[in-house]
Amino acid sequence: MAKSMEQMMELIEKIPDEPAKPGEFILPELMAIQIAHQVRNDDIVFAGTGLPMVGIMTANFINAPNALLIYESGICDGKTMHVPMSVCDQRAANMSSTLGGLVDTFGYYLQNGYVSLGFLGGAAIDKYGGVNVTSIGDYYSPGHRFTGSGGNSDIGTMAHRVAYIILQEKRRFLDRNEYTTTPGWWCWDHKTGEWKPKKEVWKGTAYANSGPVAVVTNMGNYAFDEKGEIYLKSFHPGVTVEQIKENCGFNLNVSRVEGETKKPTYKELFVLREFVDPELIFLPQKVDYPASLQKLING
Amino acid sequence: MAKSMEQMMELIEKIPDEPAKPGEFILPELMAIQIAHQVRNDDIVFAGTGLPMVGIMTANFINAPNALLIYESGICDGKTMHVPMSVCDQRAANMSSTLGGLVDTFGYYLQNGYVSLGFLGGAAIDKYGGVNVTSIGDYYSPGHRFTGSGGNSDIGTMAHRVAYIILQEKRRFLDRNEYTTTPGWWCWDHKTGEWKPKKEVWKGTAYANSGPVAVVTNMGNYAFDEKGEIYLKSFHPGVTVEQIKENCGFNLNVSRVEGETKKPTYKELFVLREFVDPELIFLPQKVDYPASLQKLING
Amino acid sequence: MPRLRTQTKKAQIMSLEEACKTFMHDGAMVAWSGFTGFNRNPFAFAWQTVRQGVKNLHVIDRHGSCCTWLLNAAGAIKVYETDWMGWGEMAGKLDVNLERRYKKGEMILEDYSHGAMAMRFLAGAVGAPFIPYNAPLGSDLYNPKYDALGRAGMRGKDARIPKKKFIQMEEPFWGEGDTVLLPAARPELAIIHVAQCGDKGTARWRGVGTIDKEIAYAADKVVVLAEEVVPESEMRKLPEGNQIPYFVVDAIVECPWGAFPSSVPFYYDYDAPFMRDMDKVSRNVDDQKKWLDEWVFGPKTWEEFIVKLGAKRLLDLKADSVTGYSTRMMRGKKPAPRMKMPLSVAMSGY
Amino acid sequence: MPRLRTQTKKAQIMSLEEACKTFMHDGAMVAWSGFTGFNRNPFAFAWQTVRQGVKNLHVIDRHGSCCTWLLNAAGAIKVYETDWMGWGEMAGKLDVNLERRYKKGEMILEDYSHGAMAMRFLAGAVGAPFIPYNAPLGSDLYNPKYDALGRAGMRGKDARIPKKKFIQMEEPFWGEGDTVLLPAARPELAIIHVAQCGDKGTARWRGVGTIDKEIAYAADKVVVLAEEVVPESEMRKLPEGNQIPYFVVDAIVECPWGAFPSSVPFYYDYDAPFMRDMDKVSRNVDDQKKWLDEWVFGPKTWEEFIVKLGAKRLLDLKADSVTGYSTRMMRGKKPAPRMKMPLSVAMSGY
Repeated sequence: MAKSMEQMMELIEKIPDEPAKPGEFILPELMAIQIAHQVRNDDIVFAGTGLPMVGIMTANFINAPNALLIYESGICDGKTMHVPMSVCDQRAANMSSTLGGLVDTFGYYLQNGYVSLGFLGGAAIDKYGGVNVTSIGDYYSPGHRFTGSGGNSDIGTMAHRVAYIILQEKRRFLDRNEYTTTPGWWCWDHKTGEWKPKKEVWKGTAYANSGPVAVVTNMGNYAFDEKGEIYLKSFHPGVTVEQIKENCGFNLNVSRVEGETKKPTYKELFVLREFVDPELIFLPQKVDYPASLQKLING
Repeated sequence: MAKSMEQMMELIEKIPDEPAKPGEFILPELMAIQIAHQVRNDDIVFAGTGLPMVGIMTANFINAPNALLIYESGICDGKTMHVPMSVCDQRAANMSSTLGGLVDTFGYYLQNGYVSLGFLGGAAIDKYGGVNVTSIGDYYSPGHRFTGSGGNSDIGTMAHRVAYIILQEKRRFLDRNEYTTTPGWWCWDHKTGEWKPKKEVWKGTAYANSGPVAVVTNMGNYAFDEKGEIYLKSFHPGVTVEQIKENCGFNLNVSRVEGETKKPTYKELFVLREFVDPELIFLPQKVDYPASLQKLING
Repeated sequence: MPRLRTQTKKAQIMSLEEACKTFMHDGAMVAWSGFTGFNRNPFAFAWQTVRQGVKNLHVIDRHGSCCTWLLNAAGAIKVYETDWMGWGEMAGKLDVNLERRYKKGEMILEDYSHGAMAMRFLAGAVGAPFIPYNAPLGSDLYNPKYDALGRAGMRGKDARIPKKKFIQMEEPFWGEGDTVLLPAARPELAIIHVAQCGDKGTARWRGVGTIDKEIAYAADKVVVLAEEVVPESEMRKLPEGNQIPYFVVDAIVECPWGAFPSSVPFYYDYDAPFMRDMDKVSRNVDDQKKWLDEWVFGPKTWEEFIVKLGAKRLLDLKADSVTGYSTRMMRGKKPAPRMKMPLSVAMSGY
Repeated sequence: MPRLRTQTKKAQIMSLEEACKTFMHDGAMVAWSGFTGFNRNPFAFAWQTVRQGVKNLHVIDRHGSCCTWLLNAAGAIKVYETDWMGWGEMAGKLDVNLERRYKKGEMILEDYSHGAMAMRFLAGAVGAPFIPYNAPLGSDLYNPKYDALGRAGMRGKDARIPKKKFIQMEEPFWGEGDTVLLPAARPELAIIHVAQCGDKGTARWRGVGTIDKEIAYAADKVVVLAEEVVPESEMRKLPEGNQIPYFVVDAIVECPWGAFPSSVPFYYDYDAPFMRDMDKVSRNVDDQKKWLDEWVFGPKTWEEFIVKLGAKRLLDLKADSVTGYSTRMMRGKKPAPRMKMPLSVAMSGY
């Protein structure tokens, strides 16, 4: 007979917190767990739908049980049992502290300075962490038109720390975006038409020092240096630095690479698979646990 | 045995709707009922504590049962059983439609244009209906200091129609206030230092044509002419026009007097005494009903 | 928007058809309740709007939804002033019809961000002409070149379209650098789907509010669609639970399952497979035409639409009375597990 | 006020004495919850503040209350930036001590209006530096001569006091004449009395909200006093009923009857005779001293204060569970009648 979720909960502490081997996890799992590692136990996190949401839920279930999760539709600190498919899913509202709306989340929380971490997606990113989720080509007759900002530009500029998850392709990692939805560490000063450090454009506001600190892609993890420029921090298992440079539209700084990205541990994978997305919504692909672990789970 | 309130309710339609005689009512009762007469059945009314509140409750119980009463602390359309002593009294919140706060009442309702009638008090009034509830003498070292605006200046300028209740004395009916808390039909243009019609100072806003339409005092009822100047409309029973002129600090227009103020009817007095303030909070003085009416009430 | 009223509104109870005929018209500037395709979309009203053949709408909103998907599928939107032009996160991020029509030059998109639209509706709701908002300086959202309504020559002509998209100014009270003034949002019509509505108009939902309270106040006219119309006095027993006071409501429509395929918390869940199918048909013109014929022009009434879904689907979607959502419906490849307690609670000791 | 935080606050459960010692200090800029002297005044906290001998407070608020009455009686307020300087409508409109101290030049009054203060706190709460408000143009409230903080040379020196009292400007988006920009209110400390607070800080009240949600967000530090501290998970069963999320709260104080003599709807009613007595003693310096000795410096704890009131008073003030107020207390010269239905309902047929 299958175990109840309560029995599964009791198992968590018995699952080894050791890195899984190649082939024992899929790339989206690794990425979700990279996201989870960005979350601190005392963070107030504002996350978008999809892998960011899956990642912060994983964090909330492992390394950051006290992190406060905000969803833009108005949810404050929901204690989720079933993974939400949207930021307005009633599943995300379960046992929340308060339920409000966008004025609460973007005004009372975000613009008011309470949000310490934002986790977002992006269609393209520039070397200073500026993000484009609007359009490619001429704005008024684009080659590609995306959804537009949503909360990306708000959260991406006013959360204290911001992290992005982006698919790594040459056309998505750019020296300069064609349209900057969410400014990174350098951006346009529209009053003068100049390209300037965010710190100057936002000078005097409370958010001048807020901005991107991490990017997670399907190939590696990134951080930002003192000048606000992105650099490669680690490469995912099976990926080479050379491959990463080939999939980057600008001359990527790889001088600070620390090595291979930490593989997810069995405990992390167990929580992700059994508690975050057991319905196989966001991570529909399935890789078996190693036999010994499966035996432990079966009891 | 005393009748229940439900039995008293059934009596209302039997009480004659005929004017009471002098001596059968007190002046505050007459004034409260003058206030009630300003309320229309389709009004959204924003009223302050004291006689304005008593007056609009009376209206809500007789001539304007569908009028919507707003109290500034956040109460929308309370259905009151016991007279509130304050605009934040839980009694006023009974069976309300929504309960919010000052952002609701002053923003969502008032500045948004929904309030059709405001009923307010005042310490002094000028001939254009400008009201002072702040100070007499030098603002920084006043002879008298009052409570200051509260909601007076907001409601008094943005409600479609505004009515005031004021004690009539020479020093309270002035050609020009020393401090204008709530502008009337003429007011200061602080950009130029000129005294101008409100319609000019407020030109372009939605509220340029909002302002005072009536004043009720202990001596008479007032309205405003085409130029926004106050005039005497009726004198209360037992008061002469000459006495009123003596208690006015400017040359009062009495050319439009229609006659004596309508006396309260027995039905109005019955509702006011038995349903609005049976606890004798605002109208602690008591005058007996005429014997025949008392007999009817006793059943 | 601030407009001095001389009398109280009186909400009328109407049928869906009547309400749509009375309040919706070609060229109307409209906002729709809920959030993305998942929560309290007044889908029945959008459905009726398309059936009535309404065109050239100016949608001003905080999101795309099942409503805008349908309106775009029918080519009913001329101006789309919003911040997120997908419609259901899981069912294809971007609205395919929207992209198709936009690229053909058949519609105007005016981009803002979620926070900006929230602030614009807040300003509209409190009767303020504009509101300052900090983010995001340096974004192309506030690049003077990218003012789509201005470029189309539509500013300053219509009382509902402000003269400028935004104004950047130096913050004058605290020395806090620059800030961006955003004009109030002032729609003509707000369409709001709620859980319960009193027969005088006082309305309530559970779950998130998104910006539905704000749009109800910011709009001139308000149509409330409710799962249940109940005696007004029942709504007055817990006024703290109500979000919309009756005096802003013009029409009340009782419309059970009217937010399908989105959810109404504590009533029913969203139908993810139905939404995935909507997304799928939108990728092929013929499939989409068939879908519209079957689901929009086929049923004679909204009740027929719901009956067509079948009892099994209604059973599966019925919300649990404790959590407000369904654990019986299939959202992914496996059924939802039964849980007594969120893991985060177990880990943090709430 | 917007200030980037790097971590979540963690609300501490404290005694009244501890909370007051930790968060209240000479010269603090403070806002107090409730409305006038009648509703949810954090009176116990004001009482403790006076007992601690705190001075030179800058009160920024939407009203006078039992709290400001007491603070003024003790001469603890230096700057009073508000819109209504009475404290309890029935107990003498103006605060006598306030007038006395003001005329002696012992304090500064900065006048606004209710709507203006509400908007200033709204701006503070959403992190906006200012907000436009229409009323009242032409009032001496916006006469440049009457800027009391400016005249006292206090503007532009303290991070919480804006450089200007207001700015009148031409409305740039719609051609709607002039409007007045008001600076955000940014208190250091908000003291909020609620009905229930979870042991992590999520808080709730019933009845009116006045601007308590806004001051909680606008302030840097928040002390919540509650009739009852309950398990946080209980508060999470109906999140729609909560107004204050736990992450804005710094301290939680369980303090039954802590809002006396004001009311806490559904807990207890206001004590009108007690308030009338406060007003009466304030008219004579000796009487007031006696009153302060008896009620403020006499009891050793707030519990002793409440015990001193006697069981009869507590019984009479206990709120009815349906209406949220008491019909047993004597408010005027006659007792409250028993009623089954409001007359307005009988007349209008709700």
